[in-house]
Amino acid sequence: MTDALTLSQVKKRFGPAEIIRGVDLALAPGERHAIIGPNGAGKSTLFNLISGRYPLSSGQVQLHGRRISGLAPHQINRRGLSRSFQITNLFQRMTVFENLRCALLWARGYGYSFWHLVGRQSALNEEAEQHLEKLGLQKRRDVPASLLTYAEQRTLEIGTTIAGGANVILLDEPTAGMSLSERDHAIELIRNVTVDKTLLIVEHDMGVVFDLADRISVLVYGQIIASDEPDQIRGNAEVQNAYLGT
Amino acid sequence: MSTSNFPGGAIVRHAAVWIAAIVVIIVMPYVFTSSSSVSMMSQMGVFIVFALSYNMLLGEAGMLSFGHAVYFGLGGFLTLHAIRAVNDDVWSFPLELMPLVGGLGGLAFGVIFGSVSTRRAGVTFAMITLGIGAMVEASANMFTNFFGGESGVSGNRVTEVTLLPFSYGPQIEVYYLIGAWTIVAALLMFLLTKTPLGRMANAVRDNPERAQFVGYSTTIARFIQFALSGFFAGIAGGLFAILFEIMTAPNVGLIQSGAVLLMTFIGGLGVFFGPIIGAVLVTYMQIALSGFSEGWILYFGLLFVLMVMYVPNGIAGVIVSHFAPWQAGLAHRFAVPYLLAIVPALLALAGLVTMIEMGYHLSLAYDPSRPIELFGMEITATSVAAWVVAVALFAAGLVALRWVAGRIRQRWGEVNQAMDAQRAKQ
Amino acid sequence: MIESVVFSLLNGVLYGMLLFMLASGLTLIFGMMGVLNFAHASFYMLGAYCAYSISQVLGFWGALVIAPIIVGLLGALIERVGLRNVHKHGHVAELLFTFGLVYVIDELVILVWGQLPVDYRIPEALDFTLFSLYGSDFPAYRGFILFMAVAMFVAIYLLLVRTRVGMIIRASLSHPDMVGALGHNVPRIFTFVFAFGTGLAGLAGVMAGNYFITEPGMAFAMGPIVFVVVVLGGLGSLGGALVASLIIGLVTTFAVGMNYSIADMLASAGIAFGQDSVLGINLSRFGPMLPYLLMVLILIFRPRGLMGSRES
Amino acid sequence: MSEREAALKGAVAGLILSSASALAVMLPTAAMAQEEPIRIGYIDPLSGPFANVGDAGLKQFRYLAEKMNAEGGILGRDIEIVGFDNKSSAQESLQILREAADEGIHYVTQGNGSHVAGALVDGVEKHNRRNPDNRIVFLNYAAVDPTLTNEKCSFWHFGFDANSAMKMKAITDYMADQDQIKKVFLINQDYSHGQFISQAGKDLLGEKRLDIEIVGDVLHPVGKVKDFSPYISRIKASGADTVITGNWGNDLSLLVKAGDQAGLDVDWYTYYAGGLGTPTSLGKAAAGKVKMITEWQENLAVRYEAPELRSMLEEFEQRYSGIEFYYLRVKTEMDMLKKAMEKAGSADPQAVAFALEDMSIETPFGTATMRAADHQLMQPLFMSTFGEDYLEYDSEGTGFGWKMDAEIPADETRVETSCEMKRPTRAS
Repeated sequence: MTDALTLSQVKKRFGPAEIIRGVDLALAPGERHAIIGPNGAGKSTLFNLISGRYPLSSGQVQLHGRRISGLAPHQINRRGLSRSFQITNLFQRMTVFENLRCALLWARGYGYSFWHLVGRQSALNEEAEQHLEKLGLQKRRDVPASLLTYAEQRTLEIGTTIAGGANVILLDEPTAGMSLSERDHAIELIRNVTVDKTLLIVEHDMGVVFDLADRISVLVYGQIIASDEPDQIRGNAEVQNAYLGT
Repeated sequence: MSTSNFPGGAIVRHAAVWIAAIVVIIVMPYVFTSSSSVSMMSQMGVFIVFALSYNMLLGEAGMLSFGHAVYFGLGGFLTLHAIRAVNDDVWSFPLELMPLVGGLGGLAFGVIFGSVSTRRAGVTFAMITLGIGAMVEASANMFTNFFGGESGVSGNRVTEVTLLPFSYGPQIEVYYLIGAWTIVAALLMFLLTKTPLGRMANAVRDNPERAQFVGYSTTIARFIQFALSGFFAGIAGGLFAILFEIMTAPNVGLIQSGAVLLMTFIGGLGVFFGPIIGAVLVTYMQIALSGFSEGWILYFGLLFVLMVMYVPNGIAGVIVSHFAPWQAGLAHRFAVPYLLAIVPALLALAGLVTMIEMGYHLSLAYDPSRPIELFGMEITATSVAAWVVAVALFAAGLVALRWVAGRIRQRWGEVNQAMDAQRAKQ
Repeated sequence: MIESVVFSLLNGVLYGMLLFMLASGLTLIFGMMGVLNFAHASFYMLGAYCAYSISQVLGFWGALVIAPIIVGLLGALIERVGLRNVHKHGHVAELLFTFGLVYVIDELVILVWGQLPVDYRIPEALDFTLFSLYGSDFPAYRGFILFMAVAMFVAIYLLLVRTRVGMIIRASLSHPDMVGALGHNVPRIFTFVFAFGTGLAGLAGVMAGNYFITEPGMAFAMGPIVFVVVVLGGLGSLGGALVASLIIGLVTTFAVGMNYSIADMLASAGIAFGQDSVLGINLSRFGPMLPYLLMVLILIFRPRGLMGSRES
Repeated sequence: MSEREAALKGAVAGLILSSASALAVMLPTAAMAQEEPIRIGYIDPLSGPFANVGDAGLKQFRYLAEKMNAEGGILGRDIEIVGFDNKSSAQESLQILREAADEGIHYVTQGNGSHVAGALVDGVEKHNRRNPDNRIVFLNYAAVDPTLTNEKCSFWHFGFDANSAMKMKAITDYMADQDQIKKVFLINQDYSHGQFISQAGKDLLGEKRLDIEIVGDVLHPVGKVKDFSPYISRIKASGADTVITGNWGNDLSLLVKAGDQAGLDVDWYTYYAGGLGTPTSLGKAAAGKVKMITEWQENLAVRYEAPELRSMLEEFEQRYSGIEFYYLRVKTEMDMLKKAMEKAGSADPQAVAFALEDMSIETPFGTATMRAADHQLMQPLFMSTFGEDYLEYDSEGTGFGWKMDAEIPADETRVETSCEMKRPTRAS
């Protein structure tokens, strides 16, 4: 069985500085994989490389065995990879419902149609309602995204990321800045919506990481120094040294 | 499931608005009967379509264009050439559908120029449209067969090939033709905002990056929106050509492009009826104000600058911001402060207008010492006293206005709190 | 042939340097504030008119010093009262603000100075022939314009490289976010830069107003072309503005001298074709289109301009 | 919250707006006279880049109307000049035409821009056809495109300035007598006016003086050239001793100034060097070198001893410092209109239009006749030179003025017309 997501010798330079220095990574289908590492290790950059936001300097990224590096973000998305952002990234002036519906449009084959009225597409609207329910945002259905609370915005961010039905999901610090109860709620949500999907998550909160992840990779100065199951990582001396301990 | 999800109510409400619009269009010539007002209202119709098409770019998709008149003007030229061809018996096509020629022309040029310009966004896009606009304007002097040189292309709209038994010679018949097209075009553009493309245009405006990560190419979404906008601009141009029976090079030029930007912005971006208000108001001002005052461009510029500073959402934005208090039953609480504001606003305005009018009178007038008639009074621009009074009026008005503005701000705060409290109760 | 080339070269460089005087202020303002100042040419016009009025009292040299300062102060005022308020609504709103400003300034100039050209003259001291070449005279005032433009470039360059303010501005050109983070008063720097930029435009007006004609249409005639220069050179790049100014100056000057059409060239190559079509149009008539064509092409293929460091 | 704050400000500004539009309606409107005056709509740019020219014309019309009213008006009625700002746009002018018709204005006059004049001729034709009970006569005081009295000629249009073809005929006639002219360069604006002069100049010179060599013929974009020195280099390289140009406004001033600065020694034959503001911006650069062909310049009043004109122009200039009495033809237009109305016994547009045909009027410089065939006024033209050596009146306070070189009698300006005039059936 091919891996869901494969990174081979991925490198990224910004001018003279090499931020990602040859990352290899493979995610099996259905795997929940977390990337941890100190600030400035290049975690977000790695996400941006995978999702096509930045071009690679060298190396290759494959999705289900097919090369996606070099494609534009929307092309990568259409192949079944979706991502969230560290800084909330929604359609601010649209309502919650519309954010979700927009996330569904391409996946449901509407393309750039200017002959369908979205209000009349009952299957589409129902699906958006279902997502709304799944996220627990029914009460906030018609509120513009910009007026949501922070936690609600983060929830919606996760919602729009998975709504299109991508089977490889990248979440960039989904629980950052949340209170404890909000965080538990978010973990539960992530667990629910990523059933049968491959998940790659960047997270600072070790609780979240060890709670969610099947496997963990540690990224330090643009290189993965360890990649293993949570328990093994916890005991890895090199990791302790580079990251947890000191 | 909340009620607004049920489309029936919304459709009924919308239909009522559209029917009302149709009634207004039908009735207006019976209210304003002179041929110049009919002509002015016809122009308003043309510019409503044009401004709405511009709003498709700036309002809906966040694309600031300084060259939208290219599609308007080229559409108009093509329409006029088509009308001439019918008059020369080279072609046969009913006059009623002639704006389609302009529309398809606008679409074609929208596809051509859009394919290069929409690859960029933001200020770069704006500069490309400026460049294309300037280029097309400059080329009007070269391709005189098409643009007719500086005297332009003229034609006779009475072609004898029509669907309905009208000649379209009389102004009023053209008015109703334009009215019908305005309704159709406006309705289509309204529906367009409800389509996947329309939604994604908004998405690309709000957050181009996110739009990419839900599977959409921002370039293609912008491009299609741009081309369709060119189509409607072309229709407006076609109507313009039928109305005036003459097209000249400035119709594709930067000044015309600037005018549509002003209209759309003053009316209000992003609210569907905003550009309609803007087109009506600006057309009226352009025609009427220039008859009242030599300084109409200055009033116009000041209005625009003040709007950018204080009312960036345009007139429609102001109206929309009162919807929520209205629905909450709190709108009446603004009555007193708003009424209070009128007095100082009028004072300041009177002072300003007096100063500007006296200034123009001094610098341009036929006889500067002769008094000017203003607000039913005779004012002598050469007298110091008049200037002192004007400046005092203006200053006093401003000071009072600041004070009232504080009151209004305070009242908004109270109303917002009351609305939050209502919401919390639900 | 050689003499016409030499003269075209001289004239092109001169026109280019005049453009640069205008463009430098615009590109500085953009680089620092991200504002494309549509009204830049209007400040240029204000400079010319102020210089005219001042020169009535203090003569040309007084005007040369005072007029740019007045224009700069006016720029500072407009930045403080208007632009700063608009800033929070984003760059498009700022662009629109300056767009509206064009109408206001242009009309105010008419209000104050009237609609006729004013008699703003070249100073007596510079009204002589500098040298003659192939029988054509080269007026001293042109030499003075060239000198001032070069001096201005050097002065701005030194200001940016040698002074503390300049360092901050330069830092802002490349890393706008950092400067605020380092604790500098960004609004005040904005005001200063806007005043400085508009003051430069005013200086260009002082220099060009008497060389050309000081009349209410001079801003509208100059506005779009300055934009072309700045975009072509790369927004925010001073060196780029210099190169682009010279290119535009030379291109427009040389295009004028082209008395052939493409069809003529084909004909001289033995191909008789297209005399009546587009190809038969004299190349010099394409002159006014060329700058815009250049701009559109550069924006499509190299959107950061010739020497710009970042895309707008 | 900033958004709400914006809304507040919005509310305030909205109020200003609404009151602004309310006030706009209350701004001054023309007071109604007890006796219905004869109104003439003046359609020219009163705002924008050409406002100065439009404004000067309006002042002159108003001044002359005032004079006429002081002497009893026409048929006992006052003349009122109603200014309309067409912003140099053909479309605006057509909109104004409708407004004028609504207000019961049956006479319009315009001059700036042949493209506007063309649109107005077309518009008046259509209007009069579609509204036979509300007709309009178009009195053109300055647009000189020959097509207006040839291919496009209309019964409702009357041209009071000698058209471009007539002026070129006069110029070349004069040049033919100047033996020192050997090499001529033509430089013109790249639009129909300039193109016409370039063509007509070459044709007519070729007919009249075979020995004159046309050493250059250049068209440049209108209003776009800031620096004319490249063109000057070309003129210089061609060895020309004479330049013909139909340029106006800045295109003329900049051209001549650039020539002066480069030490170019040629005679300039122009149409519009006397135009508003041009003498000011030309100044010394033009002295002794620039000639123009016109129906009028102020020193003619001295030369032909016309005290009435002298007192008129002096009074006018005293009132408006900065502008001059630029158009004698405006006076001719008003005088002829008066005469035609008195002849017709009414202000009915059609009757007046018929009365104007073949009408003659005496001016201090000779007879002016409105040719019936094409509605083109035939009047004497004058060649004048700008310089320190003028008779009495300098131009725009520059210290330089116009001196007459030659008179071209009305008969010699005659050019055949291709006009096929369609006249309405005359009501008996």
